[in-house]
Amino acid sequence: MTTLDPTPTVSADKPAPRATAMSVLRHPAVPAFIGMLAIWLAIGAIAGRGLVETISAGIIIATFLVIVGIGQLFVITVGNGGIDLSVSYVMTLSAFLACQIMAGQDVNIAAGILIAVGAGAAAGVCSAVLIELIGMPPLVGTLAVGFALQTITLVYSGSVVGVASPALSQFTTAQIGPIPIFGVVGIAIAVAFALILKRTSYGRRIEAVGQRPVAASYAGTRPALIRASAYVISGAMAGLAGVLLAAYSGGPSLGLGTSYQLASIAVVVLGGSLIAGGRGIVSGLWAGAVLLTLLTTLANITRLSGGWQFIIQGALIVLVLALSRNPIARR
Amino acid sequence: AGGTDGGSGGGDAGGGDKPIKIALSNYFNGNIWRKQMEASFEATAKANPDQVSEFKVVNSDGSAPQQAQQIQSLVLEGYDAIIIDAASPTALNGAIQEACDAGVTVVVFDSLATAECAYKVAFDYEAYGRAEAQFMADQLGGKGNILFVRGIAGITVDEDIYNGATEVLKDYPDMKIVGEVYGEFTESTAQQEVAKILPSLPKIDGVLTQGNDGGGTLDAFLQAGTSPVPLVIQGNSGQGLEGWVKVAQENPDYKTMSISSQPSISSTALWLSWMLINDQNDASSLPDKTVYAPLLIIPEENRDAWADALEYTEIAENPTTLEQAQDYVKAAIDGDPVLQEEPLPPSE
Amino acid sequence: MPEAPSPDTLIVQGVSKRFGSTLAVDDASFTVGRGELIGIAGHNGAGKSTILKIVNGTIGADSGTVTIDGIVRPATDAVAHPEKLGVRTVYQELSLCASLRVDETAAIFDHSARGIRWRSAAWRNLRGVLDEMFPGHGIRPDARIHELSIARRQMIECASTMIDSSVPPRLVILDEPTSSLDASSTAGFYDYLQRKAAEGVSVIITTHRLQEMIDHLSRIYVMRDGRVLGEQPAATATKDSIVAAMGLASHEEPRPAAATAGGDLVTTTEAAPVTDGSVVVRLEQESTDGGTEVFEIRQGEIIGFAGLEGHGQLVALDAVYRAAGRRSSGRRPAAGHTRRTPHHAISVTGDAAYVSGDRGVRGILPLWSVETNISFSSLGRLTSGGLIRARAERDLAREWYGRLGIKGSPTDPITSLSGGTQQKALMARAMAVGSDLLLLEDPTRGVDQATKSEVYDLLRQQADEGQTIVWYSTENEELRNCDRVFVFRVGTIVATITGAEATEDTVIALSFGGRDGEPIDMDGALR
Amino acid sequence: MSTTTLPEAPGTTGRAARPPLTSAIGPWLLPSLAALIIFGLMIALRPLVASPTGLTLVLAPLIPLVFAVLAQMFVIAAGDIDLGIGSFIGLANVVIAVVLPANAAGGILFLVGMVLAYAAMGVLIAVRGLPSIVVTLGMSFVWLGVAILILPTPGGTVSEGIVGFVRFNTPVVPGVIIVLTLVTAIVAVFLHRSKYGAVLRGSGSNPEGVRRAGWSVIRAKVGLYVLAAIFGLLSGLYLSGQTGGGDPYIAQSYVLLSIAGVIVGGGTFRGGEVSVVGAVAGGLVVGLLGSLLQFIGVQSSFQAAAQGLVLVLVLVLRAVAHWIRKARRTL
Ligand SMILES: Nc1ncnc2c1ncn2[C@@H]1O[C@H](COP(=O)(O)OP(=O)(O)OP(=O)(O)O)[C@@H](O)[C@H]1O
Ligand SMILES: Nc1ncnc2c1ncn2[C@@H]1O[C@H](COP(=O)(O)OP(=O)(O)OP(=O)(O)O)[C@@H](O)[C@H]1O
Ligand SMILES: [Mg+2]
Ligand SMILES: [Mg+2]
Repeated sequence: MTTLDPTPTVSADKPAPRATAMSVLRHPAVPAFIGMLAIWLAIGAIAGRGLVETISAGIIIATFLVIVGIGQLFVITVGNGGIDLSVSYVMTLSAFLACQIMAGQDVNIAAGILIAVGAGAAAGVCSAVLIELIGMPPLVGTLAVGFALQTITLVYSGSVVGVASPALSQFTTAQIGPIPIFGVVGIAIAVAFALILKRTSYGRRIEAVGQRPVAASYAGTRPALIRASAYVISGAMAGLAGVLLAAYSGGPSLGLGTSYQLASIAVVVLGGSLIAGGRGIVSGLWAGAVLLTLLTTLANITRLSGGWQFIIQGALIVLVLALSRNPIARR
Repeated sequence: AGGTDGGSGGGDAGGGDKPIKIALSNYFNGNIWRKQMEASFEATAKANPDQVSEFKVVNSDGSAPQQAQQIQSLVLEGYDAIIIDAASPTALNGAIQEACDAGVTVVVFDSLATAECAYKVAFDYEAYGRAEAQFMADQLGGKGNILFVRGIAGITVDEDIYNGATEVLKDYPDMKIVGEVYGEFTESTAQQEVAKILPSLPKIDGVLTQGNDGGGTLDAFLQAGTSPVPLVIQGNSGQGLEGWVKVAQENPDYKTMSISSQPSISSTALWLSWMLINDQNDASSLPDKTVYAPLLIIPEENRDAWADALEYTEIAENPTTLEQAQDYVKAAIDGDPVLQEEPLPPSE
Repeated sequence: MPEAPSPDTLIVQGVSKRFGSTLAVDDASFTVGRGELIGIAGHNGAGKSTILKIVNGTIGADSGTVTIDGIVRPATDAVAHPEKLGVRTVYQELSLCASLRVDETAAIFDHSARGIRWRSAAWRNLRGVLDEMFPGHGIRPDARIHELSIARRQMIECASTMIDSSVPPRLVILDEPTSSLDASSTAGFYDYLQRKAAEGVSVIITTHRLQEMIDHLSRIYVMRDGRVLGEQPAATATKDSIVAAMGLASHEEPRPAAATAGGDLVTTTEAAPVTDGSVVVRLEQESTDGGTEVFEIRQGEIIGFAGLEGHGQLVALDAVYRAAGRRSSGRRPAAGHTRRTPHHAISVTGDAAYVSGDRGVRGILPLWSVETNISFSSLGRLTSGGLIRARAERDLAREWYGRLGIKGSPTDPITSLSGGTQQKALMARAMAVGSDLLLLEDPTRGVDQATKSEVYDLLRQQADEGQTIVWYSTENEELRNCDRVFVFRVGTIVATITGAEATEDTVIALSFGGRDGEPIDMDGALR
Repeated sequence: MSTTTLPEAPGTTGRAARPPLTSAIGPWLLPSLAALIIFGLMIALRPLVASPTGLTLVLAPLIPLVFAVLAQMFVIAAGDIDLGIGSFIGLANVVIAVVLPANAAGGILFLVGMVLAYAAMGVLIAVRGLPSIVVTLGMSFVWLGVAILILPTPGGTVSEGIVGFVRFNTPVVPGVIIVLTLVTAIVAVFLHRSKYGAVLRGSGSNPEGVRRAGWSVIRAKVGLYVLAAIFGLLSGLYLSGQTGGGDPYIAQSYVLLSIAGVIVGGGTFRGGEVSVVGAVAGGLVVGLLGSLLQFIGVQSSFQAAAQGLVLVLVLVLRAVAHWIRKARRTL
């Protein structure tokens, strides 16, 4: 997979070397990886133990964020102020739906996952209709869908409660030696979506529409359709994350998705993608998710008070942004 | 602390018996505890048409200013009583004062507001912290490493439980809090936070929790393959009790307890409003205008009964009857409040 | 401030500017006298825009000096507020605020408009200039900028350089100001400039429409590869002499036509198709007598859409694009469907590729390399097993680099190319598709003469290979490269002439003829 | 070359050709109508609302929200979005309740420092071209953290003077109406009728253009952010006076409500396109909606969905109005 170097390096005279050490270092995902490593090592240094287990636990837990984040990344990358505020509500509703279908039985795993992903995709379709057909700003359209989902969840969760299938629960936490299976699956998902974004014609369209929708339209794509598809993907991914998270914690709960609403946006940006759209960096998102996941742990083991934890988290986000280089686009 | 078995302590001390028009203002209904709390209020109100002529539940989606506005709208709607699970100890005081001025009986409960004119139905959250810490100290023989799963930073409940627990731990210098995480009163969040911090902690002997977070915490230890499993105080959720049952099946020596507040406190607040409006039980003479609602403790002997009775996401509670509420009021007036109960689940 | 002793308003001396490995401006010197109109001509990437930005101080150069009204400043210094020195600029890219009203926009430029009635004061000043510069401009003070056509926005920008603000204009810099104005507006604009010049205002203009310079300016500086090669008095200059000075092959007329010499006589207004290929585009419009007129475009033809700016050519061109099928996934498209515009019903058989003229907004994908930009419309062909083959993509870009003579590496970011070269890359993107129809919207806007003739040849070659080309142009002269030209007026086609007949004068004459009195929405005509 | 002038297209020259009505229908009309309709419905359901006491009861809690909406409006006018305004107002509330009573000078200095911090944030966003959504999201954690450090749990006492100022009332016209009208008028005149107001809006719409016309874009950005901060402080002041105490979390819900208010009020995210009257009306709409639903007796679980639905409805209406206007223009 080759990702584009965003800096306008002028090399009209000499042929550009494709991937020199310098251009690798300039890749927008690099700060996230460096940050991730720094925080991981800091935890190890302060605690003085459990270096491998820390990252392995971090990667497992970050995977939920990676999955939601990928959906969010597609929506953000497709531009037009794209942002999906409904993901947290989708996650919670999907968790309830899937667990009801699974009802603690392993035979129902496929059905449960399908219903979760399907429900998420349906929510994405609703957002897409509001945004692309009616022309609502994404921020408002997805929030409206989110409110509706919240109500459905509240009403629906009163009547039925299911439990995740044990096998699926096992799957989210199993390890081979020190290697967490779920974490590896997360990496595989990230690689797959990175390929989709950079190496398929669909992914190119996503980035093109995010850069200049009109230009993309005159180059043979339908921006509205492409944008709509991003919301469907985001919904589906949130649904998937919802059922997996429910499996991880044994069953659904009402607050399950709440913390993912803003975190999913933060990891996209930490990973070097452009919030204005047009450039999505899935590898960076993955590192950003692990970074953010380990960050609270670092704060916790240093026994910082709640106030300081908030301050450091916020300052880190702003700092990463301020230090990262910025090509032309901005919001 | 012992259980109460009803028994009409107060009795009718004069006053009328007119049905009241009552509204519940809740600032947030996005978790299971709050949902059960609303449901308890509605069930009680529906089941007692002689005492409640009209009722309504409003909720403000986590917004304090919106709740203030709702309270003012409820005043305009002419309710006799408004019971409030408050968004903030301070944010609603203006609105509550105006409601009192308009002659409305205001009872705040659970998450309290400090307005002086309002009556309060409170949980003693410091007692919560003291109870779990004392239990843990007794079980561990006053020695061990402790992980504290806290609630949400900057919330009064979190501070109170934490202060109660640390107050007890002061007497046991060998019991050390070696780690703290914020579980946000949510099983899945607690599980993730604990799972992440575990590798960097020394061997943990016990975990203090704050409610609806014990099950996730226990799962985190189980998934990390910790053995033996530390003593995790449970928070009365179906998930937590189920986990406890499972661990105890494998290790009969495993000891813990479960404690949390009861969502049915809303019914206590309803009954207090009724008493205040109908001038019953000397309710208006409550010291500090405060009644204590008991925390619900599930000791080992009640564990299986509760685990059977609860759904996975449910939280243990007993409905509050008028008689019970009258007992609580009497106890508060007598200066001997009932702070904890250890009932069996209600039989249907 | 010293009383300016020199008769020259601007003296540029020994200015150089390097961007990375490119020497954009190389030891350039020139002068502009008081009340003089001069032009700068040069091929794409010659450094015109860059030197103009150095003159007004937007960017600092590496060396040299700039003297304005006798005040010398090192060219290395950037100037925060050139307008305070009386230097006004129209930049190549539009710089108006979309959400503001016209009178508010005027006020932002007009620092003398203050007080309680600042809006009407500013509008009064701007309208004074607008009425003189572009009579019948039809701009209202309460219209929002985003409601206006590009041409009208350009009019406002041009006019705003001439308003009497607190510091009156002394040196006006215009970087391709007329790129979207039609011929008559352009003429009015130059008339105005000449009047202002008589009052002592100096003007520098860059444009690739060389005839404009020759007709209206006093001297023309020619730039090549960052150097100012020399100057030519407009009185003696010809297009050929300028092009020769640019060091480029003399611009040969691709299809010299006998009728062009006389010029003003139109022999027929209903030219017949020149090939007998199958019908690719069918345009229907209501005729004056209430019947239906049908225009057919056949395979292998090059058709020009001409007429005055905003008379429906773009609407029709866009409708042709939308009516055509798309070959997004490599499959051949199904038969197109009929598309309706206010004046036409258009149906197309086959698919189409489109080259837009406004490359900044509707053309390039700025975060990508040239290669990725070129391959974008042809990805279906380059994909196997769902994934794009990197090798095939590179080969495609290389092929078109060769065919269009683009220099540099295909992996360079597209924004590092000069404007004209970007336009070439966009042509490559559209041609690489190999579609049945190629739709061109002013494809040579900002492209130098030499490249233009290459493009003309390439188009002819594509047509000979069976591709059908529809070509909208604001430069009437280049329409001579078409087989037939459809002349639009008030939304409808009023004449079809052969390419040989399509002289400047003929097209203009036809543009003003035809049916009159029908209302037209000029804003709607231009998206 | 021909010198013939362009044929005059009928209806475009001479006097203002557009019917004055269309230009009078600004983006503020729809939200104002919506606010009036909601208010009318409330009065119809509970006539008491129309009394001076009723008006005060219903409108007073909306004043801080309206100020928050105005703060958000300035940021949206700058082409940005502020996800931190809620925490910022919470911090203001905490400072007014805790620092100010203890040390008046220190408290005032602190508040001034907060405004400066906002200005600095604006500079950072403008100079480095950062995405405002993420910067303000990060800063929201910083504001919240500082507030929690000052006041670990809600409490404190707001001074009597402030309480009195906020509860200001007259026997004839409710004080809240006076405040609302006055503030709306002042801000509207400044932003829509003053020259610098036009520069501020222009700088949000096309900063480069405004810079080229000789204005400092950074200064304009700073101006907009300072105005946002000042209105944030005002919102905090009113909240403090109304509640009498401090709470870091008090205004969290204002983030989304204020954005919704601006958008319902006819603003767009394109920068420079906002309406002051619309924003105030939009704030009233999103604020009153809860009360109206409550009067109608919508179940608590359904209130979130109902609010989302009304939001969607307003925007759908706006889209329809937009289409109609556009259709009329092309005739
Ligand atoms: N920021 C930059 N980085 C790298 N190269 C640049 C930069 N700006 C300009 N150049 C190069 O400098 C040369 C001169 O550019 P410039 O835009 O001034 O040319 P121009 O005369 O305006 O050409 P055109 O007619 O195509 O607009 C070009 O080769 C261009 O690629
Ligand atoms: N201040 C600046 N700093 C760095 N590079 C600049 C600056 N201004 C312009 N450039 C570069 O100069 C190059 C030329 O761009 P410019 O807008 O001057 O002309 P152009 O787009 O080539 O014009 P056209 O195609 O219309 O002739 C671009 O690559 C741009 O990035
Ligand atoms: Mg140029
Ligand atoms: Mg250029």
